[in-house]
Parts: sequence; C-alpha cells; structure tokens
Amino acid sequence: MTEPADWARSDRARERARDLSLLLAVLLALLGVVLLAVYFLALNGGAAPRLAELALARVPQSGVGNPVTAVLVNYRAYDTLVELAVLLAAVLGIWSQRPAPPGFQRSSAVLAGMVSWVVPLLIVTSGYMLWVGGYAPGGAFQAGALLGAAGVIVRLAGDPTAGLPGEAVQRWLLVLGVLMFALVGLALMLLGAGFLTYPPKLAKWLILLIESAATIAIGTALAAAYVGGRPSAKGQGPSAGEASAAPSSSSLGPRP
Amino acid sequence: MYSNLLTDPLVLCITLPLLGAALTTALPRHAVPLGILAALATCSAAVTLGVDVWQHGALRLVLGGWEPELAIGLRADGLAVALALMANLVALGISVYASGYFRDPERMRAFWPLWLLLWAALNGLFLAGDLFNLYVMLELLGITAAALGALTGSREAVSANLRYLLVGLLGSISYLLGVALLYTAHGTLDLGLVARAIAANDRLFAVDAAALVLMVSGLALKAALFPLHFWLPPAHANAPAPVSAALSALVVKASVYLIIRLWLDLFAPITGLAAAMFLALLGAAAVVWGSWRALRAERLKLLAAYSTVAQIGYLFLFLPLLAVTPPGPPRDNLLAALVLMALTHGFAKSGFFLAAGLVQTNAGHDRIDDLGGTAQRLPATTFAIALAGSALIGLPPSGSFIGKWLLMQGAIESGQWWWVIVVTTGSLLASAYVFRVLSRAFGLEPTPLKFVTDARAEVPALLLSLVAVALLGLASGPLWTLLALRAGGGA
Amino acid sequence: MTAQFLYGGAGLILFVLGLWSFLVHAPLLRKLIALNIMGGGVFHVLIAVAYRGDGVTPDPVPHALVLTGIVVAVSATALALVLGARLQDEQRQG
Amino acid sequence: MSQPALLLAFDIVLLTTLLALALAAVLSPEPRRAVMLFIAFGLWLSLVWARLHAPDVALAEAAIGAGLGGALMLAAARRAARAAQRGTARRADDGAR
Repeated sequence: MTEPADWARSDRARERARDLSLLLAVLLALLGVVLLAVYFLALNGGAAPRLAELALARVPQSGVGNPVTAVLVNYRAYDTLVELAVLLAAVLGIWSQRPAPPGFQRSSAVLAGMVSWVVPLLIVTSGYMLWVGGYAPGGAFQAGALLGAAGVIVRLAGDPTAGLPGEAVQRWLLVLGVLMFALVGLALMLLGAGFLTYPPKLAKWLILLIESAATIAIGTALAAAYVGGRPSAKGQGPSAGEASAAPSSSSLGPRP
Repeated sequence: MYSNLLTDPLVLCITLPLLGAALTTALPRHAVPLGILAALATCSAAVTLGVDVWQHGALRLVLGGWEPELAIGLRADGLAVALALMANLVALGISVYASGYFRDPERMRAFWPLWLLLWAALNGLFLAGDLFNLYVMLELLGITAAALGALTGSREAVSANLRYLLVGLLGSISYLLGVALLYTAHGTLDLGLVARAIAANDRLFAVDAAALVLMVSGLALKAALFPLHFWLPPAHANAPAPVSAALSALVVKASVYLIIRLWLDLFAPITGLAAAMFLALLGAAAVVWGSWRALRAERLKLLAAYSTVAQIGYLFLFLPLLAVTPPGPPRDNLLAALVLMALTHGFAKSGFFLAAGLVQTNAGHDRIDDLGGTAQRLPATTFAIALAGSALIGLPPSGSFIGKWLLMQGAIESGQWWWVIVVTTGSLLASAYVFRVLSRAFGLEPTPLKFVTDARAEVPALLLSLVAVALLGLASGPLWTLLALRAGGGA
Repeated sequence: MTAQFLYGGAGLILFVLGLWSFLVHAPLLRKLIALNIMGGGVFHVLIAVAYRGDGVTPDPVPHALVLTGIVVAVSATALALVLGARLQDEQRQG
Repeated sequence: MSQPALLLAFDIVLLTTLLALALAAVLSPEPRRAVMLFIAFGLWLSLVWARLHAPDVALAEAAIGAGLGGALMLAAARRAARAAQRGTARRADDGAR
C-alpha cells in the first residue's frame, strides 16, 4: 500500500502511533486501578441486598414465576418496550441503506437435509423457550434469538430471504412487538389500571400475549438484520452492481 | 392515583410517536399522512402536558403500580416540560417541512418511522425518571439519529454518521458503567431516590464522583462539547436538511439537558466549583473555536453545524455561576437564562437548517460565496435565515439576547468577569458569520414579486425562526414560573 | 463478596481493555469488537453485583438490565456493520 | 484443598481465560481471526455468567451477543477478506469472479 519512498516517513509515523498507544495503555491502566478501587468501595457501601429481596418478594404478584422475566415484562416493562423500538430502529436503518445483498450458493444436499430438521427443531425450541420463560430460564429474548438463529441458518443454506415472508408481511411482523406492547399498555391506561399496569388476574395472559408478539418481532428483526438489507420486491433480482459486488462464490462448503 | 387523567399525556408523549413509528413502518404507502397525524397527536400531547404542569405543578408517575424503586418512573418538572415543549414544536415544524422534502419515495418511507422513533426517544429522555431507562433512550436516540443522518447514502454522510454512531455508543457505554456503579453503591435506579442516597451518604463520595465523571464524559461526547465535538460538523452538515435540523436543534440538546439534569439534581451535593469551572472552560473553548470555524466555513450547512458547537458551549458557561450563586432570584435568573438560550437555539437552529436546505435544493449547492440572488428567489427563506441568524448572535429582542445578558450579569456579580470576554467574542464572531451569509444572499437585484414561493417548506422555517426571535424574547416571563416547578424527591 | 469483587473487577478490566482498543485501532470491525468487549465488561459488572453467593437467588434486576443491553448492543452492531459495508461497496465502485 | 479455595481457584481460571480471550480478540489484526476470538470470548462470557447463576442472561448472550453478533461480524470479516483478496488479485486477472 505504501510507496517505497514513503517508507521512512511511515516508519516514523508507525513508531509514533506505537508510542501513543503505549501511553494510552498506561493511562487507561491507571483508570482501571481507580475503577477497581471505586468498585470495591461501592460494593461495601452497605446497599447490599439492593433490589433483590423486593424484586423476589413481588414475583408471586407479577403473573410469572421467573424473576428475570418478571422484571423484564412487568416491573420494568417500559424498558423492554423501548428496547423493542431500538431493535426496530436498527432494522429500519439497515433497510434505508441498501437492498438485501444476494445470499449464499445453494448448499449441498447433505447440508440442506440437515437444515430441514434443524430449523423446525429451533422453531419448536423457541416456542418451548417462550412458554418455559414464565417460570424457568428463558423468555421472549431467548426464544426470539432462536427464531433469528433459524433465519441465519436458512440464509446460510442458500435462501437469501432467510425464510422471512415478503416485505409487506415482514413489516407487520417487525412492528408486532412494539405495537402489541404499546396497545396493551394504552388499553390498560384507558381502562383505568395505569400504563402497563397489569391487573393481577389477567397479568399472566397479557404477559404471554406481549411476549409472543415480542418473540416474533425479535426473531424477525434479528433475521432481517442478518439479511442486511431491504427485502427485494419479488423473488431476488439483485441489481447488476450488487451482483458483481458480492459474488456468490462463498458458501458454507469448501470453495469450488 | 393511577387512573389519573393528569398523567396520561406523560405516557402519550412517548407512546404516540412509538405507535406512529409502528404504523408508518407497517403501512409504508400511507407513511406521510400517518406520520403527520402522529406528529400532530404527539405535539398536542406535549402541549397538554405543558398545560397540566403549568396548572398543577410537577408531575410524577410510577409505571406498573410497583414500589418506586422497583418500577420505572416518569416525571415532568418545569425544566423537562420547557425542553419537551420546545422539542415538540420544533419537531412538528420539521415534520411539515419533511412531508414535502423527500423526492425519492423509498427515502420517504425510510424517513418517517425512524423520525418518529427519534421523537419518541427525545420525549422519553426529557421525561425519564430512571437511570437505566435513560440509557435505553440514549441508545434509541443515537441509533435513529445516525440512521437518519446517513439517509442520503452519500459517502460523506455515511462515513460521518458511522463515526457518530460509534462515538455515541462509546458515550452510552461510559454512561452505563456510571449507572452500574451507582446501582452497586445505592441499590436503586430511580433518579429521585439515587439523588437522596447521594445526598445522605457522603462516605461514598469517591464512587459518586467516579460515576459523575463516567456519565458526564459519556454525555459530553454525545453533546459534542469541545474537544469532543470532532464528529459533529460532518455528521450534521451532510444529513438531509430536516434531519440536520433535528440533530443540531434537538438531539445534541437532549444530551446537554441530561448533563444539566445530572449536574443540578442527581449530583448536586458533590459537584464543586472546580469541576464546574473545568466544564465551563471547555464550553468557552467551544464558543470561540466553533464560532471561528463557522466564520471560515465555505458551506452554509457546515457553518450552521459549527455554530451548534459554539452555541452548546455557551450553555456550559452557566455551571460555575450556578455553583457559586445561592438559591434565590439571582440563581433563578441564571437557570432561566440557561434554558432560554437552549430553547432559542433549538428554534433558531432548526429554522436555519430548514432554510439552508431550501437554499440548497433551490440553488443546487450551499456554497456561501455563490449565494448571490437568493434573497430575490427565496425572500421568505432569506428572511428566516436573517431572523435565525440574529437569534444566534443574540440581538434583541431574541431569547438569546436576554440569556446572554443575564449570563454576563451573573458573571460580573459572581466575580467571574472573564466569561464576559468569551460571550462578547462569541457574539462578535457570530455576527460576522451571519452577516457574511446575508451579504452574499442580498445581491443588487430587483425586489421579488412573491414573498413565499413554497409554503409547506418555507413557512416552518420562518415560524421557527420567528419564535426564536420574537416569542421567546418578548414573552419569556412564563419560563420563570415554569422552571420554579420542581419535582419533589430529587432536588 | 470476594467473588463479587473478583468478577466485577474482571468486568472493569474488560471495559478498560475495550476502551484502549477502541482508541488505538482504526478498522471498523476492530472498533466494534472493542465496543462489544467494553459493553460485555459493563454487563459483567452488573452480573457480578447481582450475584449473592451459591444457594441464594441472585438479584434479578441487573440480569434484566443486561438482557436489554445485549439486544441494544447487537442492534447497534448490525447497523454499524451495514453502514460500513455501504462505504466499502461505494469505495469499490467509485 | 478446602472447597472455598478450590472454588476460588476455579473462578480465577475462568476469569483468566476470559481476559486472555478478550486480549487476543482485541490484539488480532486479521479480521476473521479477531471475530472468531470474539465469538469464543462471548461464549466463554456466557459460561461465566452461568457460573454466577444468571442462566437467562447466559442464554441470551450465547445466542444473541456471541451467536448473532458473531455471525454478523463474521459476514463482514469475510467481505473484508474478499475485498483485500480482490485488491491483490486485480493486477493478475479478474479472477475473483
């Protein structure tokens, strides 16, 4: 990259860069020591159980059995709503930048066969994960991640859409989480319970409703993020520029 | 307590734009009417909230019906409402302008949902009462802002906004570590409760100070405080005009608001004069450097972007004055002046950017030296630039005139006269760069036939600039009353 | 308490390590790895703070915060990578 | 060795490996290698979190942080490698196709 004539100069520049990064390393090591000391103080500050006891004590009223799920979809449900919005924003940002690049070469029969049973397994596990999240480790995020993983595998196996439906449907799936969350929250507010304040009797079912919507939205969003572009209108007709930009020569298997 | 109609607008300010974003995503063909509808609804929710707070004092809402430490709280005091009102009015203006701005339907479809998400993040940030919720809002704001800024897809825009995204992420991670330390030390995330814990427990000074440094430096990076401003000019100058307006007038302001909030509410017991002085010195450097670079800028939008660096700087000059002024009318004056300057800049800069965008689409470029005749072709737009410019300088009767006046008065009264030099230098440089633009725009050509050529695009810019100059300057009295409405608990 | 300090301390070291790498390495991918390691460090601190010894249920609140943080981090990473890819494509064509 | 001491030793081994993986990921100049190391780091991190009784977060980190984040980065690294390859191959032939 560098021309021979520039070598002397670039050597000096490189040396300077190394000095700078060393200096930074020393300074940041100092920062690290300070942070460690401060963290030690903070740990011993006497706040000890923090929110643990209170959060655990309220679990029976939250409508779910798993304390982490209780925090996510009940005590701090509002955070989760905004977080779904973040995920949506990322996908919209990605879509605004480019059409979906072409996928990988269609995989060999063996791999395709494997995909054909791994993917349903992932989807079933995702459903199980969602259900079990009520009282054991799991929940909407893990379930959504599994759905997203299924999409990644499908795309790696050669389907450029990652198994996602067409754009119009995909858009609804993407916003399903935010929409359901906000609508349930607002409905509760209009009924007088307060925004995202679940009545104890309905809590379990409302949470399941929201979590199911969130799972689908998260799965769709993660798969769409992996596709990395706006879904093309019909089938896949990547533009000439795109096709030459990313030849489909790389696949899961060895290069031809 | 929970079926209280009073607090509904608090929730609506955030959920309405979220719903709008969801619907404009799902129904891209109707993005414009749905988007405008959501914009109007959100803005009315904000105005209703303003009226509620005006009549009943600061509002507070704990979501979910749990104990405040366990749940997330929303709160609206005078400061939050003042900024939220400004942001929502400006955002409405930007929405009207944007509805006619994008020619490419694909870009139009991409704009609306991202824009409404950004709006939700802004309102969420102003009204948040929870440290971690603020982090999520900051991330939503950063991601939507970068995505919108890169919307044109030009090389400069994408690379500048990629840098902005990375810098913003760095800032929010630093902020989050501060939050983690505070949670470790005080065991809660609620702003008011943490503030009380900080005030009550001075054994943990070191922890609180470290959290303060981590959070404020992360936010200063996002607020483009000198010398962390390097990412701002290219990112703001290369975005589409309505986005530039939002980035410069609102997004940066949100981080500044958060710094002020943390500084005055949360960390009030531990923020000393020295720390305030340090930030003010950076602010002073920003005023001088930003104004100087604005004067040297060759493009109109770059000029506006550098001017933002300078205008953000002014806001930090207030911190050491507030530190030495005891509670009372002089302190109220300073706080009101600070907010007044932030509001004026919000209106003026958005008006400026919208007008600059029109100049750019009309002339095909925004090189300042070749702007001759703009006043003839786009008289209303040139007038908007002139109005916004006079607010940026701080000419009477603009809001920033009062703001700067009170700032200088406070500086002299508290013996920190050197800030007066900074303010006058900044104002002189500002008048130089504004008149440079105007002198190019007014060529020696016949007077125009029509004042307004494209109402949907020109009127928002004109109105926003007009608010900055006239309304905020001549009718700033209510601001004092509004700011006196403080939330209980924290402050 | 020892475990809390030990694990949290490791998180802080990750934070500083990531920060250093972010500041000295220019390529986008390396910056993103650095940011993710920084974020991982902060999450690690939160998980350590939540830990209350074996046999005691940990504090679920930080766990939920970290879950949220993980999703936010991956969203930002995905967007940054696409912006980077866009730049690369343009470089190749232009 | 007593049980707490054993546990402490176990903790230290866990954390040392974690830091070593992070350091290796950060120091590796080759994109694909760096991403692989980052994925290994993420998976190890989730292991450590499982040890700290945070199975929910461990699952999410393995699936989303290391898994999906890693897959995204791997795609980018592959693209970067291909671009570099094309850069060197361009002179000889248009062989990348």
